[in-house]
Amino acid sequence: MIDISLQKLLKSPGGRMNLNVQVKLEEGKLITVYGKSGAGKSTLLMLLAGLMDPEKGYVKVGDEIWTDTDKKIMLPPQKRKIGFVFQEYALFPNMTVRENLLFAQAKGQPGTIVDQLVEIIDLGQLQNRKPNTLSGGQKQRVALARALVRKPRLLLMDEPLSALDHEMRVKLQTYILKAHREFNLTTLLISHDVSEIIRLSDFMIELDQGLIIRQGDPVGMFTNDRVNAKFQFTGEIMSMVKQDFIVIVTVLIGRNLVKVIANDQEAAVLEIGDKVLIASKAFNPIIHKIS
Amino acid sequence: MIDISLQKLLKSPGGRMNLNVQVKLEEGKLITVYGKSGAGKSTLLMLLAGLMDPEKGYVKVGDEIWTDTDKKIMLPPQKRKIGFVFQEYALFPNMTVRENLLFAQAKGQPGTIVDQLVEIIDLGQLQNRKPNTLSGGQKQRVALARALVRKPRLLLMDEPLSALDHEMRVKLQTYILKAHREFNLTTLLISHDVSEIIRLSDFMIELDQGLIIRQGDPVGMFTNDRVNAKFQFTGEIMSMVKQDFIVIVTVLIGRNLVKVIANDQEAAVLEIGDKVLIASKAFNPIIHKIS
Amino acid sequence: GSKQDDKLTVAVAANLQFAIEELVEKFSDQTGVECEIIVGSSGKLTAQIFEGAPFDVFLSADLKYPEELFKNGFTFEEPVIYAYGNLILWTLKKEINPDLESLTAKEVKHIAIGNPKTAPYGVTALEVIKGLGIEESIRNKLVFGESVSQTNQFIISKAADLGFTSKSVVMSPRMQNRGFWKEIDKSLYRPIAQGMVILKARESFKTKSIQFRDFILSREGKEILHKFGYQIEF
Amino acid sequence: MIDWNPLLITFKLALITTILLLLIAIPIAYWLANTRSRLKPVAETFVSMPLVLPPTVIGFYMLLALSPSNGFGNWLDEWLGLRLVFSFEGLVLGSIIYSLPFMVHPIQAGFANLSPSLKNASYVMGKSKLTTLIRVLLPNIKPSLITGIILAFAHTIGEFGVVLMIGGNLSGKTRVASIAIYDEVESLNYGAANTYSLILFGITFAILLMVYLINGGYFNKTEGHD
Amino acid sequence: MIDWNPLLITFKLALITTILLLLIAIPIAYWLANTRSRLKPVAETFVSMPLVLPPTVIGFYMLLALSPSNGFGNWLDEWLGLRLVFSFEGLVLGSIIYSLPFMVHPIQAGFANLSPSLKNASYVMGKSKLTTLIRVLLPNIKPSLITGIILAFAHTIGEFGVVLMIGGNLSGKTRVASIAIYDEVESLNYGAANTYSLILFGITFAILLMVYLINGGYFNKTEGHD
Ligand SMILES: Nc1ncnc2c1ncn2[C@@H]1O[C@H](COP(=O)(O)OP(=O)(O)OP(=O)(O)O)[C@@H](O)[C@H]1O
Ligand SMILES: Nc1ncnc2c1ncn2[C@@H]1O[C@H](COP(=O)(O)OP(=O)(O)OP(=O)(O)O)[C@@H](O)[C@H]1O
Ligand code: MOO
Ligand SMILES: [Mg+2]
Ligand SMILES: [Mg+2]
Repeated sequence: MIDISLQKLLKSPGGRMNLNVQVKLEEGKLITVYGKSGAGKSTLLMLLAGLMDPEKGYVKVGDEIWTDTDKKIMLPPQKRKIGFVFQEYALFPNMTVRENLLFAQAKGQPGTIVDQLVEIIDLGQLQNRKPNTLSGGQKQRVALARALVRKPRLLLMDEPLSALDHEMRVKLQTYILKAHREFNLTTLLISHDVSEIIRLSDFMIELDQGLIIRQGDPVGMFTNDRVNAKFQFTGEIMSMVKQDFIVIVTVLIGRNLVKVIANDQEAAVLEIGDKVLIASKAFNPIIHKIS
Repeated sequence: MIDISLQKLLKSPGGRMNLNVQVKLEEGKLITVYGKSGAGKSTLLMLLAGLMDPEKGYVKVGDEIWTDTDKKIMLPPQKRKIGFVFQEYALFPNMTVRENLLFAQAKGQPGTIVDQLVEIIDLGQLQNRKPNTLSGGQKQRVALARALVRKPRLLLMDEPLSALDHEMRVKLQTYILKAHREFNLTTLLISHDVSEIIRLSDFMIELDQGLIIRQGDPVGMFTNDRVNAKFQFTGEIMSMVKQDFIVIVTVLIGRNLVKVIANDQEAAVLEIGDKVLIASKAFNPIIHKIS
Repeated sequence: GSKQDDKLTVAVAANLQFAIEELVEKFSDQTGVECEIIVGSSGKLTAQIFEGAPFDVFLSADLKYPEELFKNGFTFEEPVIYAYGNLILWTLKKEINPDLESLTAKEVKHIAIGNPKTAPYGVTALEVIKGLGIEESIRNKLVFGESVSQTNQFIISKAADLGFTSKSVVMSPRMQNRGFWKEIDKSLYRPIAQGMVILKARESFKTKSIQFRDFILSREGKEILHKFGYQIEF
Repeated sequence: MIDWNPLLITFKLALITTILLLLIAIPIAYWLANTRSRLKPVAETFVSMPLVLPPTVIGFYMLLALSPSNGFGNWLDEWLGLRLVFSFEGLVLGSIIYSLPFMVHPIQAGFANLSPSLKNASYVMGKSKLTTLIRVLLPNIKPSLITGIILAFAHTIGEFGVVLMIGGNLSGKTRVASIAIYDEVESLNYGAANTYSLILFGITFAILLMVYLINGGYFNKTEGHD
Repeated sequence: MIDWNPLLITFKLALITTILLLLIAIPIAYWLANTRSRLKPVAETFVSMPLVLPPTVIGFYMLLALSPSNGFGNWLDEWLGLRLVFSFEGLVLGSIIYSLPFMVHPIQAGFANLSPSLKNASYVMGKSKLTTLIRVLLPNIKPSLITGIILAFAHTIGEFGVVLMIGGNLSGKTRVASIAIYDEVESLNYGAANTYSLILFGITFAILLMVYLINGGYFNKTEGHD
C-alpha cells in the first residue's frame, strides 16, 4: 500500500493554489493521474520522487517512510526506489543508449539487467547511438528502459507519450504494459489520452486545482452509463446532404466516417460540427480482426 | 489557380532526399498537406512563402509569378501576399497582443482591420496582454489573427493545432474555418489529425519522401471503401471476459467503449490490443444531438 | 581654463617627480604660465615623443634619450644638462642596513632597481653592481621597476627589501623620515648627467618653453634642484 | 582634494565607447549569427583577437598606425584633422577595438538563440530586414544586449594597457582613472590612489549590482506561463 | 635573436591559470546557477568586479596585501613558504582574480540552460550530487566550458597591468610577453616589439581558429534529429 498525504502551496497563473492530495494506492497496480493543465499532476510526481518538498504531509510506501514532515523525514530522491520517465525524456546527451542504461545501474548490480532490458524493450539496434540521433519514439523507449534498470518499486511517468503520433503511441503503450507486468511495478502515469488511460490503467485519479475530484476504475469513469448492451456512439457531424425528404448526415466517430439517414425534422436541429449520439435499436454486430 | 512545381535537395537523417512537388491548387479552397515526419511538408510551405529557395521550379499564383528559377524570379517573402501561422506561434514577445496585430499592418492600411479581427477571433479580453502570459490556445488565436491582418492571398499554417488538447483544438478549428470563409482565403494547412483534416479541408495532398503520393478529397482518401450504407467501425480490443460459451469483448471506438459478444471460435483469434472491424448486418440508427 | 591645450606640457623623468612640483609652482608664480606635468620613465616618454606626443619640454634622467630626440629632429636645440643625479640605497626595513654589503646579505631577498631598458637610474644601478663584481651572485634578487617610481613602490610596499633609487625621492617632503637610506659612493658610477630639450611638437609653445628652460637653469631653479639632492654646478 | 577629472573621463570614455560599440557590434553579430559563409570561423577569430592580444600589443600597433609621422596617421591628421594618438578620440578607438569581442559575442549568441520563425514571421508581414532587426529581433534579445553593454562598459573602465601606450597621460584628456591610480601609486600618494580606487569600486559596484538586480539575474529568461 | 622566455612564460601562465580557474569556477558557477539565495545578485557583482577594476588597482592592492612584510603576505611566507610578489605563483594568483568572471559567467549560463530534468533523472538513479555534476552536467555543457576556457586563456595571455604591478619584470620568471613588448617599445626597439607581437598574434590566432573550427562555431548547439 502506498499511503500519500501531501500539501503544497503552488503559484498558479491565477494566484495561489493549494495542492492537497490524500490517497492510498494499491501496490502492483498501474495508476493514471488525469486532469487539466496546471492541475498539479507533475508536482504530485515530483513530491513522490523527493525532487520537491511538501509543506506538510507524508508518503509511506509499504513499511518505508519516504516523507514525513512531522517527523522531519525527507528521504532524498537517491534513496527512494523509483524510476522516473520525464516528459522530455531527459536522456543524457553525452552518453550512448547503452551508456545511459549502464549509468543507471546501482553499484554492484549485475550487468545482466541492461542486456535483459535491451532485449525486452527492443533496443538492440540502438545501443551505440547517441540520444540526439534517435526519433521521439526511440528516445521514449530508452527513457523507459533506463527507468527500469534499478528495478524500482515505484515507476513514475510524466506524460511520457504525449508528443508521439498515434502509431508510435500504441506501440509504446505495449512496452509500458509489458514492463509493468514483467517487473511487477507500481506505476503512476500522467496522461490526457482517454484510450491510453483505458488501455493501460487499473485505477485513475482525477486532479483539479490541486485536489482529487474523482477516483476509481477508468472504464467506469469515462463511460458513465453509456456502456450497455446497446450499441451507441458519440461523434461529430462532418456534412449533411439533403436528398428529397431525407438528409444524409456524415458523422465522424473515432477515425470512422458513418453515414446516417435523418428525416427533415431530425435534421432541422442538426448543424455541421454538432456532437451527436448515435444509437441503434436493433443491432447484431460481428467482429473481425484486421490483420 | 496556384501552380506549383518545386524541387529542392534536402538533407534527411537517412542521407539526401529530393523534394519534388508538382501540383495545381484551386484558389479559395482549404488544402491540407499530410504526411510522415520528415516528408517535406514544412519545407514546402517555406518554399511557397519565399523563406527558402528552391533549386529549380516555379510558383505561380493567379497571374503573378512568385518564384521562377528559369527566369531568375524570386519574389521576397515581403512581397508575397501571404499569412503564415508557425507551429511555435512566433508571436513577438516584446509586443502586446494588440501591438502584434498592429505591427502586421501594411503601411496605410486602415486601422479598422485590427478591431475587426479582434472581434471575429474573440481577442477583446487579451488585447493588452503579452504573449508570454497567454495559454497555448490563446496564443494560437492571436497567431491566426495576426496572419490575417494583411488580408493575405494565401494562408499557410504549419501544424498550428498539434500542441493543443482536444477541446481547444475543436474550438480553433472553428476559428480557422470562419476566417477561411470570411476572408475568402486560399489556405494550406499541415495536419496529422484525421478528424481535423476531414472537418476542415476541401482537398488533401499526401507527401512521402518529398513526393506527392496521393491527392484528392480527404473523405475519400481516409475512408476508402469503408463508408457504405452499412454501419461499420474500426476499434481496438480493451478487454475480453469469458462467460460460459461466449466472450464479452470491450472495444474502444473513438472515445466510446462498446461491448460485443463473440463466440468461442471468434474469440480464439482475438487478443487484447488487436485492431478489429465491427460491422452490423441489420442496423437502424437514430441520431440525437448532445446538448 | 584647466584644459590641457593651453598649458605648457612638461614631460619629466620619474626621478624628478617630487622636485618638479615645486619647480613648476615657482615658475608659474613668476611667469603666469600654467603647466601640465607628465611623469614617466625616460624611455617611455621618449618613445611617446617619437610618436607625436604633445609635449613641450622634456627633462630626462640622462643624456642619451634627449640626444636621440635631437638627432631625429624632434627638438629645437641640443640637450642641456640641468642637473646631476645622485643614486642611493633605500630600505623601509629596520633590520636592514642600506649599504652595499647588504646587497649580498642572506636576509635580503629582493633588491629593486630601475629597468635598465627604460630607466637611466636602472642603468646606473647596474653599473654599480657590476663594478662591485657581485652581479652574478645577486642576479636572482633583482626586481625591475619600469621607472624610478615603480622601484620606489617596490621598496615602500616592502615587497623588495632594499632598492636603488634617486636621492630626490628621500629628500621630498612626503618621503622624508621614511625608512633608511645611504648615498652610493660617487666613485662607483659615472655622474648621472640629466639633459633637457625643447620639443617641436607644438610650435606655439616655443616661447614659453624657452622661458621654462631658462627658469630651470636660473639660480632659483638650481636651488630647488639642489634642495632635492641633485648635484648642481652653480 | 582629489581631481575628479580622471573619473569623469573614465566614465565618459566608457559611455561613448559602449554606445559606439553597440552600433558597430550589432551588424557584425547579426552577420556572424546568420552567415553560412565558410569564412565565418576566420571572422569569429578576428573578432576575438583583441581578447587575446595584450593591450600593449594593440596599443603598440595603434601607435605605429596612427602616429602622425606615419602614412595613415598623417592622412588622418591632414585630411580629417583627427589626431588619434594622445587624444581622447584615440582612446575611444583603442577601447572600441579592445572591447569589441565583449560586445559582439553575447549579441551573436542572442541572435543565434532566437527562433528563426520570429524573423520569418516579420518578413511575411512585409517588413524589411532593418525594420525586423529594430522592432522584432533587438527587443527580444534584451538580456544579451544588456550583457554586452555591461561587459563592454566594465572592460573599458578597467582598461589600462592601451591607454598607457597611446594616451600619453594628459590630464583632462587622456588621464583616465586607471592611469591616475597608477600615477598616484607611482608618486607614492597611496592615500589618493586609495581614494580613486574606492570611488571607482563603489560606483561600478553600484552600477553592476543595479543591473543584476533589475535584470533579476543575468541569465534568467523571461518565464512563459503556458 | 629574440628571447623566447617571455612567450613560454606567457603560455605557461595562461595554461596554469586556466586549469586552476576551471577548478575554482565550476563550484562557484554551479552555486550561482542553482541558488535561490537573496545574496545572489551581490555574489554575481563580486564575481564581476575584476572585470571592472583596472588591472593596476588589482595589482596595487595585491602588492600591498601580499608583500611579505605585511600580515597576510608574511603569514603566507612563513607558513606556506609562498612568496607571491615577484614570483610566478603571484602572477598565477593575479591572473586568476583578473580572469575569474570570464570563466564563471559562461559556465553559469551553461548550467542555467540545462534542463533540470537531467539532474533529477540522475538523482532518482541514486547518483550523488558530485557524480551527477561530473558525469552528467559537465559533459553536457561542453560548449560553455570551452567558451570559458578560451576566454580565460585569452584574457590571461593579454594580461598586462597586474603583472606590471606585482611581477618585477624578472626574466625567465615574471617577464611575460605583454611586458616584454612594452619594454621593447619603450627602449625604441620596434623591431623586437614587432617580432614578439607577431608571434603572439600568430600563435593565439591559430589556437582560436582551431577552436572555432573544431567547435563548428562558438554558439552552435549540437543539433537534434527528432
Ligand atoms: N516549484 C514551484 N513552486 C510553486 N509553484 C509551482 C512550482 N512548480 C510549478 N508550480 C505551479 O503549480 C501549478 C501546477 O503545476 P504542474 O506542473 O504540477 O501542473 P500539471 O498538472 O503537471 O500541468 P500540465 O498538464 O500542464 O503539465 C502550476 O500553476 C505551476 O505554475
Ligand atoms: N534548410 C534545409 N536544408 C536541407 N535539408 C533540410 C533543411 N531543412 C530541413 N531539412 C531536411 O528536410 C527534411 C524534411 O523536413 P521538413 O521539416 O520539411 O519535414 P516535415 O514534413 O515538416 O516533418 P515534421 O512533420 O516532422 O515537421 C528533413 O529530413 C530535414 O532534416
Ligand atoms: O627617472 Mo627614470 O627615467 O625612471 O630613471
Ligand atoms: Mg505537467
Ligand atoms: Mg514540419
